[in-house]
Amino acid sequence: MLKIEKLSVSYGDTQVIWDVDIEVKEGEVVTLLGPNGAGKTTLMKTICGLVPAKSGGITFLGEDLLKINPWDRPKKGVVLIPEGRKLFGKMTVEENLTIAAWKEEGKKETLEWIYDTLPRLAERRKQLAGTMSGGEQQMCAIARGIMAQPKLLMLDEPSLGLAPLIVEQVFDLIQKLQERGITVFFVEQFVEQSLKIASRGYLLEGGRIVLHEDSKSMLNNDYVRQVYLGIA
Amino acid sequence: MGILALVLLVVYFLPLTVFARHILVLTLFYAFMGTGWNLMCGYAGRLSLGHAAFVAVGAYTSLLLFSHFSLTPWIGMIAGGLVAVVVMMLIAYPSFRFGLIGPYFTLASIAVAEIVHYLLIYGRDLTGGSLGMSLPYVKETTIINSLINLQFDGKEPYYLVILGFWLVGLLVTWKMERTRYYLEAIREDQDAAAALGISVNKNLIIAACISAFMVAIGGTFYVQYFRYIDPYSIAGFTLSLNMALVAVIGGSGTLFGPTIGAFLLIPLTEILRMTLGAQIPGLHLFLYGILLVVCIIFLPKGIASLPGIIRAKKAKNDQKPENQASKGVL
Amino acid sequence: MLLQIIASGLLLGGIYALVSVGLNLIFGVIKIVNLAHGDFLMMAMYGTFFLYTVQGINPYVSTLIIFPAFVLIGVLIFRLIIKPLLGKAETEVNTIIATAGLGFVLQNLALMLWKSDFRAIETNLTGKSYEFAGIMLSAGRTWAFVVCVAVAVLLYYILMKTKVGTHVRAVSQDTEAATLMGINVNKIYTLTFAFGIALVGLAGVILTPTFYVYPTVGLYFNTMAFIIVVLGGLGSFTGALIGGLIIGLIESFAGVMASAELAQVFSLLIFLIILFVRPQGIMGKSARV
Amino acid sequence: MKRFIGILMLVVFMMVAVVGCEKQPEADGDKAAGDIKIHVGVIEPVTGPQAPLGQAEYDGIQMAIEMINEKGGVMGKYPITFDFADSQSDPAIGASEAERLITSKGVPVLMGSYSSAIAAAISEVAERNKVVLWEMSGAADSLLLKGYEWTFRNEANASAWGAESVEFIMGNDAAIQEKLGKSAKDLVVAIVHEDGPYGAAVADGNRATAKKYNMNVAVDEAYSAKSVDLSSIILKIKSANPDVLLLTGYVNDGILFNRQAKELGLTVPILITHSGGHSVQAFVDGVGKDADFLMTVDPVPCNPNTEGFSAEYAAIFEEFVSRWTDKFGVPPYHHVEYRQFAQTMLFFNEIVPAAIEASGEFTAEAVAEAIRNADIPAENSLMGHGAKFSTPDKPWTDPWLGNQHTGQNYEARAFINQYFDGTLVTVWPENLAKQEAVLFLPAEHPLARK
Amino acid sequence: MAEKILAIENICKSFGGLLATNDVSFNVNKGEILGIIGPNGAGKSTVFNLITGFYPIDSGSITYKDQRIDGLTPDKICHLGITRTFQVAKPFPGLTIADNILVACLPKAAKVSDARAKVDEVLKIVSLDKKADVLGADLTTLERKRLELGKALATNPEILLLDEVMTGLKPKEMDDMMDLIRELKKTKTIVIVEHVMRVIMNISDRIIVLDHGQKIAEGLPKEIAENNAVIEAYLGRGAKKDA
Repeated sequence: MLKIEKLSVSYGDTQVIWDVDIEVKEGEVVTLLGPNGAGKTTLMKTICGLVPAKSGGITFLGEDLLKINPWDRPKKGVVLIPEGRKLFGKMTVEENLTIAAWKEEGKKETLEWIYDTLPRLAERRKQLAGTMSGGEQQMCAIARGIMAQPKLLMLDEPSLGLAPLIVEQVFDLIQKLQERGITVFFVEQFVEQSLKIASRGYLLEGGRIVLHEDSKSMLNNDYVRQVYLGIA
Repeated sequence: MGILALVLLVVYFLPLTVFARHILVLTLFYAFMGTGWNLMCGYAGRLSLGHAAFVAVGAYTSLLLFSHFSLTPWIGMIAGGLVAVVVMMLIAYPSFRFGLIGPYFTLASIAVAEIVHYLLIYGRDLTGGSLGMSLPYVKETTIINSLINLQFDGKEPYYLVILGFWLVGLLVTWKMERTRYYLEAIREDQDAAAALGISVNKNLIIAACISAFMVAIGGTFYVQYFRYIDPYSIAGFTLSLNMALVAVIGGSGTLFGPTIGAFLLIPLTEILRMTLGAQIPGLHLFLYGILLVVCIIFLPKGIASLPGIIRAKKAKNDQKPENQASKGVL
Repeated sequence: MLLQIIASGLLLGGIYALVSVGLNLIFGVIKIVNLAHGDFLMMAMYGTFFLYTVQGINPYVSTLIIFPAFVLIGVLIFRLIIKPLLGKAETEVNTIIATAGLGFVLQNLALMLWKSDFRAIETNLTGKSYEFAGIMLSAGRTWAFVVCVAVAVLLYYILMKTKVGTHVRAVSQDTEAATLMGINVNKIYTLTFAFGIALVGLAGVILTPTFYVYPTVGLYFNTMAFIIVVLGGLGSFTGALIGGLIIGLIESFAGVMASAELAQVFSLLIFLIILFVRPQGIMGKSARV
Repeated sequence: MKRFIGILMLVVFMMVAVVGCEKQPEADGDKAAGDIKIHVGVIEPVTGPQAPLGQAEYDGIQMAIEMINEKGGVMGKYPITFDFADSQSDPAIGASEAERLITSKGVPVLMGSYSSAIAAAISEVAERNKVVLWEMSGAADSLLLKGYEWTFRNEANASAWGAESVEFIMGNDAAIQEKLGKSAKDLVVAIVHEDGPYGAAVADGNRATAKKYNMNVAVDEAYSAKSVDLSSIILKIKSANPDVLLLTGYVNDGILFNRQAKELGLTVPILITHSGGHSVQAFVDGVGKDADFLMTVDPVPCNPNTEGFSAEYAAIFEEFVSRWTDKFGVPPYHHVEYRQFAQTMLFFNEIVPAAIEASGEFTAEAVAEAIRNADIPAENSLMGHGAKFSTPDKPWTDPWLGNQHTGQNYEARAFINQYFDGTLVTVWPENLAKQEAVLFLPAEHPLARK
Repeated sequence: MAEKILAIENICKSFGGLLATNDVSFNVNKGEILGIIGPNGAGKSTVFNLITGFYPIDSGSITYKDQRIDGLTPDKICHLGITRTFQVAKPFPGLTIADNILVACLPKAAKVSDARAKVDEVLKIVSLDKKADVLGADLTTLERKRLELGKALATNPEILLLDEVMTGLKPKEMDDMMDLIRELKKTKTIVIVEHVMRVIMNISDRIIVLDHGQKIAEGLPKEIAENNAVIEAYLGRGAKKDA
């Protein structure tokens, strides 16, 4: 579904992504792991067009994504829920949700599904998004992404800054997405939990993919265990 | 800087027409004013479009002192500078205290200049209102008296005076190396600067006050040179804008940026007006406007950034076999 | 007398508000200071003037021509001048300088095209007024006031209730998130700028019957428009309206009670005080930029 | 850094090359009579806020020079050439341009310069360079109170205009008694003026003269001509309910005042405006029929009875009117263009010939001397008054403010013109009057008191 | 008992209705490395902001060497000898790396030339010497972290408050960094907020655990690792923080 080949990205003269190859197949949940500063967010942004690629290619369903305007990519089915949520704080929850719904078809049904799944949001539909708690905001941000009816939903650190209970809810929600037929590609800090819901994982370090295995082997990988799980 | 001063001294001895000298004086005047403006607005990034307020305060103070008490402008300009500093404190302190930045600061500065402008008109008993004031013309026989009164018959002495001011202005800016670094840091990230032990408000206020002091001294020079001031020309938006223009077009936040800007823009405006002003009214300003827009679009960091751009281009070109000439750009 | 002062102040405020609505939109969404604002006003006034004197088109009707024309001009200016400057460290300063340059261009273009003469038109509203319980309401200004309120209401509706409006608000809050939601930020910017310019055009049209036009007439509205925008709060149209009315009242009262010369000093001082204590403006919700 | 300095040096030399190459002006030395070259500098604001009237002034000057040159030039044999400079409505630029005209074009005479502020700046330059400034429109008194030797003004100073209007009212005591039932000196007067140098000076004349007659000045207010709203001032006038409104402003505020006064229902029996704003074509265009019956005090009789001029000047006047009408489509019965034309004519037809006859050359000194010695009868000036100039040795003390003026034509006076059917006609004084003044605004005027 | 250099007593801070720091007290002893841990949003960075004067405290007191420093501005606190780094690195984007460091050296240098002389040394410590002429804006996140540390070191503080300096480092780099911090410990007191458990457990002399703005535990690393409250609140959620 999403195929990244030999992708390199730089900021100014500084290259941050080096020849990255990633593939996400339809219906999969894939996680991208790596320390801060490894280039995970940059990679996500490049897929969405917020950061231009230097070389290499990104295809989505056979289409060259790099040739599509950033703002048209959601319409192709590629949606990113950015790090730090980036809700429109001065708009109501419902406005935040509907703004992403570029397609009339299925809009109502999706909204209903969201309100069913996340009753908190239904309660707060008229509240300004900026006044909600962090967890509610994150839910709203994910819901906003869902409203775009994506084929591939990407999440950049959805659990960042959330209370543990909420983090679990977030992971629950991600699993529900899979049930809805949405392919998920996400960046996380919680390695163990992430690998539990993902089928495969990529490990990005210093802008390069250093490891790519299915979740189980990754969880058992010595290097991962030592560095990221703190298990010596 | 030494070479530069030397060149300009040599220019002094060239057989120039009076008008060419006049343009040189104006150019140096704006180079000086731009340098003063640059300290606060370039280095510290607080864009003021109301600096004319301080020019006016300086000019009127020294002129009033001279015409009422025959106080030499040399002392008058210090007095004017101090009054300007007081006015600046009135606006700068609350601005920095309340963290006014970006367009808000710019708008506040415009408002201050407008207030000064209106008050100068309103206080017509003291300031002559919108008619302005003339410098009492003292015909002097000795050089010493001319110097004391800062009034000369030819352009040459003014040229030397403003050359001196400009050099001092540059020197002050140059000597304030530490403060300059602080200001740049504050411009780039106020919190990070504070965390490193840089007092944000103190440095901003120092910069603002020196900036106001410098342009106020420029105001005194303006009085002595034009011998006439009125609120429209000395507290008006045009003067404020011109100070900003020379600095920004030249490269704000750099030592020589305002000077470069002044040396490009001032002769250009004069030449445009001289050649086109009498032909089709408005054409010269029309072209000037277009030039500003084009300049900003293609050189957003000012002319001072040109060497860097050329170097970067050259570095890229050097990798390729053909080597482009970079001299044609200016 | 007191009521008359209030009425005059409010009508003046209406004009100020009308002139500043377009600026508010541009300043609020794109966050640039358009120093050529008043000059666009001037261009629109010239347009109205010539449509009236040459083609005999009633100024209020010429809105139908000026408004779309200014949308086009806005698009053009945005593409040519504003867009290349956006998204850089120097954007703020450079847009100010560039629009100042644009101001020179427009003023002197008008001068070259139409000479420097004062031009004013007389319509059936010029110099007329409606009397209401002994209070005289200037006809032209009353209509300007009505238009201003209508524009504010309409804009509020567009921004709050329509899809485009929501997109505009989204872009004004977070351009990156807006892009991720499939909003073409560039398009919204172009639209906002064009619409903002067109609103200035509208203000020019409405002002022409009660005013006069010459190449630098816009200068006098510029500062006032900025004051009102900041006073009312960025992106808040009710704020712009209220800001305009407040300034109108201040000037009206200061003019009668103190001196007409000091009226502007008063409004400038109020502006500074508001800027210091409540930078988000009277109605604005966002804090400092 | 070195590169910067290099660039800077390059720019400096580029500039020097462009500007410095201009030739130094040739000194106008002693020359044979045939070699006399009459070359002057003209400074007017043709861009910026003052451009509207500045351009009209420039047109008036050009037409006078054109007419003289068609007849072979000054004295029929010395054609006039001039260099024009745009002051951009900015005194500092005016001064800068004056400097350029003097030093690089070598002009011994400057003419202009529209506003009093610009005139003040230019007069400084003229004084320093010992060049004549023939000031034709900067009317503020203060311009000539500094004891300058080289600035001359032929027309009446602004306070004289203000004095004239009050004197005119006093002279109509009988009519006022009849209509308002009180004597002229008991009238309630409102003085309203723009706060620029010219407005303030006119108001000084109004005030001083009204004080002289012990009139009741109920309103004395200044406003900025830039103002976009005059309602507060109109409300102030309205509540004072004056018998006479003495108004001084520019065009834009003049139009605005008229419109807002109508809207706010201001009425006043006698309305006298002081030129600047009200005596220009743009004002008539702006207010249309409302201009009718407005009286304006001008330094020239705008549309006089030509019997007051000598035959030669009557003919020049007729030619001017027809030429102007042909060229611009409207007659030049407004003070701006007429004033410039008349004074340019006076300068080249009376002053310059006298200078050439006396000294055989066209130099600043010769011209200044000719001006100081001038005694031109009223009939030889289209200004409607004669010309004798005060000097630093013999200053003229004006009778209403008591200031000492140097370089002022103390024969000068102001005139009252009145609009009839959209055209200004001279109504005062009697020898130049074409029509009788209508003192009270007639009922059909929107501002008339019913 | 070691000499107490910084005493935080009962500090509270709320934003709007949210209590970010609730009655937190702890001491910092001279020459130690004090680790502060806690889940995201526990108030760790807020504590740093309060100590360094970026936010005024609502109540309580902060005492540094017998001097009350609450209420002082950040720059004054820095001058007294307490320097912090920011969790989200704050380089001066328009300045080169060398100038970034220079700016940091300046406030405590007598002459600009002194500060300049110190730049290279600091650059080497944080291994940015090859990037001296690069603009702050053009750094990768990792380099920004290093620059952040470099700037803090340049102010030559007595107490160094490090906010997640390890994040983004590879194991080898982490070891280097730990060595560096241990080296620094010889002359400075260090308070470190960190996510990487391996690091914090290894390096800290003492550890404080914050949760929801409250201090829930304090003790030696070993004690913390065994503390039930901590395990429940922080470690015991099945997943440990990666970095």
